[in-house]
Amino acid sequence: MLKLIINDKNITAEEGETILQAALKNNIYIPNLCYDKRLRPYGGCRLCVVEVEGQARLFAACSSPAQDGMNIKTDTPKLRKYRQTVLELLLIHHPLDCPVCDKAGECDLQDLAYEYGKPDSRFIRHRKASPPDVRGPLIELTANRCILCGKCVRICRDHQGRGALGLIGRGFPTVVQPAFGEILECDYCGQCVDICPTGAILSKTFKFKARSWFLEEKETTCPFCGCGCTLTLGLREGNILRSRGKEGIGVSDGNLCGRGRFGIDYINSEHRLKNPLIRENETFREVTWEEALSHISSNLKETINTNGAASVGAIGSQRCTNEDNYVLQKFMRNTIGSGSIDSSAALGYAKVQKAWNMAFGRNSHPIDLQSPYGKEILFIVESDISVTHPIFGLNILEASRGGAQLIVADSRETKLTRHSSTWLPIEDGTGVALMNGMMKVLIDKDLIKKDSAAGLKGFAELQAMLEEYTPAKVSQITGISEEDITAAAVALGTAKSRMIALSVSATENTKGMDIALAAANLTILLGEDPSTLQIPAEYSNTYGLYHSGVRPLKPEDKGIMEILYGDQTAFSALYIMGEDPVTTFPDSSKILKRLKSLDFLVVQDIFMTETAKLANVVLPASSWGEKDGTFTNAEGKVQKVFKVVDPAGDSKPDWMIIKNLALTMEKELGVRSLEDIQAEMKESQPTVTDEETTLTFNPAKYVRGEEPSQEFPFQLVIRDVLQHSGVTSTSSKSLDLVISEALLEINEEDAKKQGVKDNSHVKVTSQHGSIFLKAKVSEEVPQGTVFVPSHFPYAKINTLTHLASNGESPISVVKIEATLGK
Amino acid sequence: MAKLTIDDLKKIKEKQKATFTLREGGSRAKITVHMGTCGIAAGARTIMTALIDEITKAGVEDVITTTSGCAGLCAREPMITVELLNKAPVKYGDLTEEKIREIFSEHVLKGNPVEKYALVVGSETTY
Amino acid sequence: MLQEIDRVIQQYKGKPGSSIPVLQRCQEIVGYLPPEIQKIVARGLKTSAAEIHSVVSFYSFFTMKPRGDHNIRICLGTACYVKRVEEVLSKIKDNLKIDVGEVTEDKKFSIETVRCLGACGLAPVMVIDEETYGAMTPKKVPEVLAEYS
Amino acid sequence: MEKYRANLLMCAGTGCVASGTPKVRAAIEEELIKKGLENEIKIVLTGCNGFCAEGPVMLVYPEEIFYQKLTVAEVPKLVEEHFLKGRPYEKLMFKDIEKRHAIPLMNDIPFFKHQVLRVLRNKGLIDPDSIDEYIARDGYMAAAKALTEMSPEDIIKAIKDAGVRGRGGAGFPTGLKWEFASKSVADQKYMLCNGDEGDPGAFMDRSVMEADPHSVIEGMIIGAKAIGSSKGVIYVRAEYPLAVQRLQNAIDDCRERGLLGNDILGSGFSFDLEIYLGAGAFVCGEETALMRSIEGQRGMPRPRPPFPAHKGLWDKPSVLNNVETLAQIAPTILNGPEWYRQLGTEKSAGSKVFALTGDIRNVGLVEVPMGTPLKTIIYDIGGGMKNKKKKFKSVQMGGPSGGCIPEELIDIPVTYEDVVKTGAIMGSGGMVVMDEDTCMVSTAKFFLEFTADESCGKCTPCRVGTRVMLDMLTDITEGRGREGDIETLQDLSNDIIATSLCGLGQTAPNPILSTIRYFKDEYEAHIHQKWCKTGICSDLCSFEISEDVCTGCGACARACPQGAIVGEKKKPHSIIQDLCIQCRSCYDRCAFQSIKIGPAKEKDKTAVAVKDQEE
Repeated sequence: MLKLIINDKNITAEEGETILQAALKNNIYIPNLCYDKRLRPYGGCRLCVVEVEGQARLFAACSSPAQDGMNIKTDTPKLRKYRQTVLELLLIHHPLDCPVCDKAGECDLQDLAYEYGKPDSRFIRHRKASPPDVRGPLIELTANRCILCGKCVRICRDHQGRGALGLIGRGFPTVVQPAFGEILECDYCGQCVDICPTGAILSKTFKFKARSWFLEEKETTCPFCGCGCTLTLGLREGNILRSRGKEGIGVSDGNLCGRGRFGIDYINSEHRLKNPLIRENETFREVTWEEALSHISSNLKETINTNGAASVGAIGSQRCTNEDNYVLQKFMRNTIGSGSIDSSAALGYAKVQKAWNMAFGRNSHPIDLQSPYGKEILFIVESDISVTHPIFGLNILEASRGGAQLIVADSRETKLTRHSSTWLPIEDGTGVALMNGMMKVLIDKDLIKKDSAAGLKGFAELQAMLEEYTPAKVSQITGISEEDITAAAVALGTAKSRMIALSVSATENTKGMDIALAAANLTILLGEDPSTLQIPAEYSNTYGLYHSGVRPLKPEDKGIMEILYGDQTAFSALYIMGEDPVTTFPDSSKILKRLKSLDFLVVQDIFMTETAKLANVVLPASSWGEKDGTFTNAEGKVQKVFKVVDPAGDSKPDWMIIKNLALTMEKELGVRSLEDIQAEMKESQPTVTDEETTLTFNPAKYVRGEEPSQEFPFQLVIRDVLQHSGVTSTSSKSLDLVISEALLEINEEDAKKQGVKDNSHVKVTSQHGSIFLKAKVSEEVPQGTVFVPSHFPYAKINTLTHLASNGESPISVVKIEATLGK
Repeated sequence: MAKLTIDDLKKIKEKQKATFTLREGGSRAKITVHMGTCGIAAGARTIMTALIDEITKAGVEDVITTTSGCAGLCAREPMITVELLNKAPVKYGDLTEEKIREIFSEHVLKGNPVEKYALVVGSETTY
Repeated sequence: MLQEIDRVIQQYKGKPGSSIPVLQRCQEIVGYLPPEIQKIVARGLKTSAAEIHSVVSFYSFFTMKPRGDHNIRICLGTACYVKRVEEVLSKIKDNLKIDVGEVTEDKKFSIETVRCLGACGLAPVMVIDEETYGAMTPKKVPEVLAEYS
Repeated sequence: MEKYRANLLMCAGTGCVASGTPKVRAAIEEELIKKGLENEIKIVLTGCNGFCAEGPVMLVYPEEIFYQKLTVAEVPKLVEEHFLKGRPYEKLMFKDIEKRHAIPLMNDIPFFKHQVLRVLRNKGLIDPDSIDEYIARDGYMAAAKALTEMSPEDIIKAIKDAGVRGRGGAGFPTGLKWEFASKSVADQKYMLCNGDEGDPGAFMDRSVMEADPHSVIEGMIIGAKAIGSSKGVIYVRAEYPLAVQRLQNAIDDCRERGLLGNDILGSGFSFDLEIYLGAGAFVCGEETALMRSIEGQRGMPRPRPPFPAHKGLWDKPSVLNNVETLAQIAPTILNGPEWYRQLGTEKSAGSKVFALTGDIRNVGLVEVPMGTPLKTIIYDIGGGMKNKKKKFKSVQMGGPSGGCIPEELIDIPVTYEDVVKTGAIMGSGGMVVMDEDTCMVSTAKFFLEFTADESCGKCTPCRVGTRVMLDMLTDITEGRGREGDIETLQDLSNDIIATSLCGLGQTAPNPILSTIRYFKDEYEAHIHQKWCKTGICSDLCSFEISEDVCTGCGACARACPQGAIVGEKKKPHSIIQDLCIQCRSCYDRCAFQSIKIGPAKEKDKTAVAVKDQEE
């Protein structure tokens, strides 16, 4: 601990902290324009200069380390004069267009000019010749307002790992631009918008919407992925006008991805459901809530009477709040009397949960977003975490910049592979084989924690199973050389600390639970505890959904396999809340058939989804921003969401609809308010923090999915797209500007062979059906594999996929045909 | 090539000594061959060649050879002047290849002027 | 040409800090660094095009414009300045009817200015291709240029 | 080995090569063969001799005769006279202008006489491409000593005791720099050499790298041992192709001989180095910027701390030394600190190489003991003004970071301390001599043009400040100067110095401050009277012929491109002011100094336009 004096105030600082950091921590403001705690000190703006007693030269507070005994003055007449000069120089070419600049009112440059500036300048007419502004969707850069602090360039390159912007030129004529002044093509995370200290970089969606001083800011939790970032929403007259990150708040600590920053406008979509609808023949009729609920009530009652309560099933939602999900399952179990409730998590996260339970004997598995830090080695298996969990991805990148070795096994080039120390470009879906091979190497080289591992249940079986996973064989399966497999294993084995991470998506293509088991085996073999393995829950409330009881709990409860894919028509009625199985679940033709065969289908959602179109009754739910409640992020952290705007139309929070429905069905749930629900949930859910750990090895064999054949020569892999999360984001007008349709990514060589041109349409056919997509020729994807996202309802990607009887969704093989014309 | 040792460095330095005696000075003996038109006509070139040959053979490093114009005694060409350090220069005339080899071994190497061929002791500088 | 560039990239791939040598070699091969080449380099070195462009635009050695068959470099160092290299420069500009950084219409000549060439003893100095011309005067300009046409 | 009776050391430095060394060499070779002398006389190409303005130059051993301004045409005569007949050829010798006689011996030429050669010990004496010749001159003996007999502490102590200071500019004690890096603990450290000589008007580093590349490498090996580094980089300007070639050749030879690589000289110490080409950015002379450049980034400086000795190249402890500094290391190690201190002053020990350029007679490279009076360098070595009729006005030292030293301070001894007191800096040692025809405002503007252009753009004061000052100076030189400009310039200069990130910005205003300090009257004349008395600022002057001096020779009229000078033969001429474009041709041409420069005059500008149209 260092002791120093700033402005006659005694303060303490940590070793390694800069003067500026120490000052800010003690609420002493030192002017700065190029500092951001996420970035390496830059020392460019020179506003943070301070005087240190006994030193003739000035110290730049942002880059000078605090030293014991320093006596610092941050605001003396001399410093004021220097700052005045620096600002005078900056303002020579910064246009004084504050009246039409959205930044005004929260602009660092404006504030400093106000504080230090003099009304007149000694220098005249030395304005920079107007360089061209930067064009691109969502983000706009007005070059003349730029003061070249370089924050945007640095956050994009050094923090986001993207490098879409560069300082182009040298000296005074330098400008910030994408390469060659072309259209900005980037992650569209918008971090540059938040970090810009002037109005140079602005969000286009917010442009000319409101003066900052009229904005009311409210914090809430992001509705997209499992990171659970805190959004600071800017509101005016009941509308969300923007979303930004704020340093020091929430798990994201100021960081946001493009979804959280731009994607939340989906709640303003014109496709929002505003009134309850009842199907009449082929059309829907708008009805009152009373009519809708009594219609549902009588139909459900009739189904129960005719086919029994067990013939009613329900699907909950990873995007609805804990309260919504809790009430839904309570409604099913109490009011209907059926435990057959499940969710899409069954196809992903639930499998991880199960594997977790088998390997570690624990029921809950929170991750830690901070886990990459301080680790010597980070091993990522078949997971594009920067896309699925952007903020977790940022931490991985930052840890690797901090010296951690990053080994990424992935079939295609991703941001993580680009920043990795080792990229193992494996055949898609062979992660289990790779890890088995690595385990064999570890055992053979005696790099495992023998004393702890050998005594564990399943060790002998594991060892026996691994016999066949020689580097030679694994090399054949994965396409990675024996040396690389061995080297990766040895690196992992000899490291002092490690993190192994995968995303839930890795479990969705064939590997299912096995990849989680393999990763768990590897973890245990290395003598690590469960926290080494990080598999984050997918969506904003996947974790909470699982723990609020939306899954089969008793043996007689049916799960998603029976509800949607089962061959016997055991179900006559379904209640679907906030889910669109037709679009997002594999093998959509099967699902369509099932849903059409039902006697009664209720869909409660915020949009008229593909699934809702098949419903007998469609109920308009309030979106995430229109209701109070809680989400539980992947870390198991329960975070509040708030009603920040009025509900669309006559929509209501999901929990309230169900509560009302129970009321209509004359079987009250016993909860009248959110507080009631929360209190009850607290009581019913035991705290899971101090669970015992029981380690077990569960040998997981590599199972090949469908083999490409002459007829279907390509593997089809479903991947997430950075700008989207599930289907809700596809209703965001903003994100639509970046990516508005499902693109089939295909390798250059393959494209050439198939006669496919970039941006042309192709027909994709599997054994299950065919669809038309636009092709994107990419150098990032390997030969023999094509990639598609499942987010876009119109693309009907799941026409091509199927689900195996064990609940795994094997890799599909497809053929690609170029279509004539465009 | 093999890696050098410190001894090798010293050997290289020794080997190069002659060249640098030439460039840096520090010579013990200086032999001036008078190469005026007359000298050349009388065979000064042969003398020069023989001289260089002798120096090379003897492996001495502190003897330098230079030329000068006509010494004024054209009748006695070819002529040379031998100057040993701190000694008066000695001029030899009517030289032949045999004579120059003898002068080299006796005077230059051993320090005993060969009086039978000597013309003068003491002379003007080369320029 | 692209193969050659690819060879250069392969040679330096994975070696940290190789963007400048790679770009130097590419410029030798192509003569200048158009965006397409920079994009190839960026991909090859696992960095972004903006990063490569920002490096290219920082160093005066790199050029994104094609040069003439003969590139004239005028030294603007102090010694040359004191000896009025400006006059030589303006004479060359007049003669070729182009400005610094431009190429003559017949693509024969281009003019660049450079900071000190370190040949101050010969000031004012200019270099055409690899040939150095010292003690230049406006008068000598036409005859020197004539050597190249 | 073959024996030669004579060695011809021809300078193959950039300057002499440009002046024709290759052609002359070919001619001499041909001529020697013709005369049958090819086995007796050896031609050696050396690095820069230093006397660049007289090139191509050649030194003939053993007689030590210095020939200059060689031409192909003179070669047959030279060979015949000197090499065949032994009569040194006076026509090509250096002539003493005063006495009008030739000076045959190099060391009798004043330019060389006052010099002491330490850094330049091998200049013009060895073939830079021959490692054997370097070894013959005690080469690598210091490295041998350092690697086998000395501990890192011993080496550092020797360098500290000697008082070696960095010759790149600021004069930071080299031993101290090494000590810091030596004490840093890391798995890798870097020994770097700064060959990105950037100061316009300085070329000593180029010369050393060209003439004696091994001296730099040897210095780096010793430094590497001192700090515990196994990897080195020499960062050289791409504009120095010859230096790069010679260094590369030297490195290859060293590797082949085991002087670089593993287990050097059997000492167990390993070190290797590579050359990295700069890509043309002056700011890369700044150490943190240079390191960024090696990392493949824009060469933008980083704030210090952390200092490179702790976090330098690739965030590893690194030492960056300038070429000239490194070239002094070997003899200092070999001969000891006392030897080093024999020259120079207490605080500025040793010798320093200066590049003498500008309006001076003997342009070239000189090495003198520290503390030598400026006057000795300019007059005794430099031979005074090139144009004897012109008066000395000022000498610019330290390049764009330095300042102009006026005539009244010409007696100062050249040491770090004394130069700084004048407002200039030692810098890398460029000395640009300016005579009375130099406009000091324009000179300041020239340097600002340079720094504004070379500013990396990272920090505000340098990026915008240099531009603003340049604009102001441009205004002043073009007649738009305003009351208060001088004060604003001074004020702004001080703010920029105080707040800039790196040395470039912190020193960029020096040329302005020093010219204002010594030549304020010129600024005032420019601003208030719109008068540039040197006639350099063409908008701020007018030319007139003093009738009482003019002889009517007509030279000016012939020189005038505008035909603005009229007059009868043998009678005083006069200038038609409306036509005059202030090109200064008449002034330069007049042998009688009859042209006077006065303040700008109001004139009918259409006259010139009309005239232009007529043509």
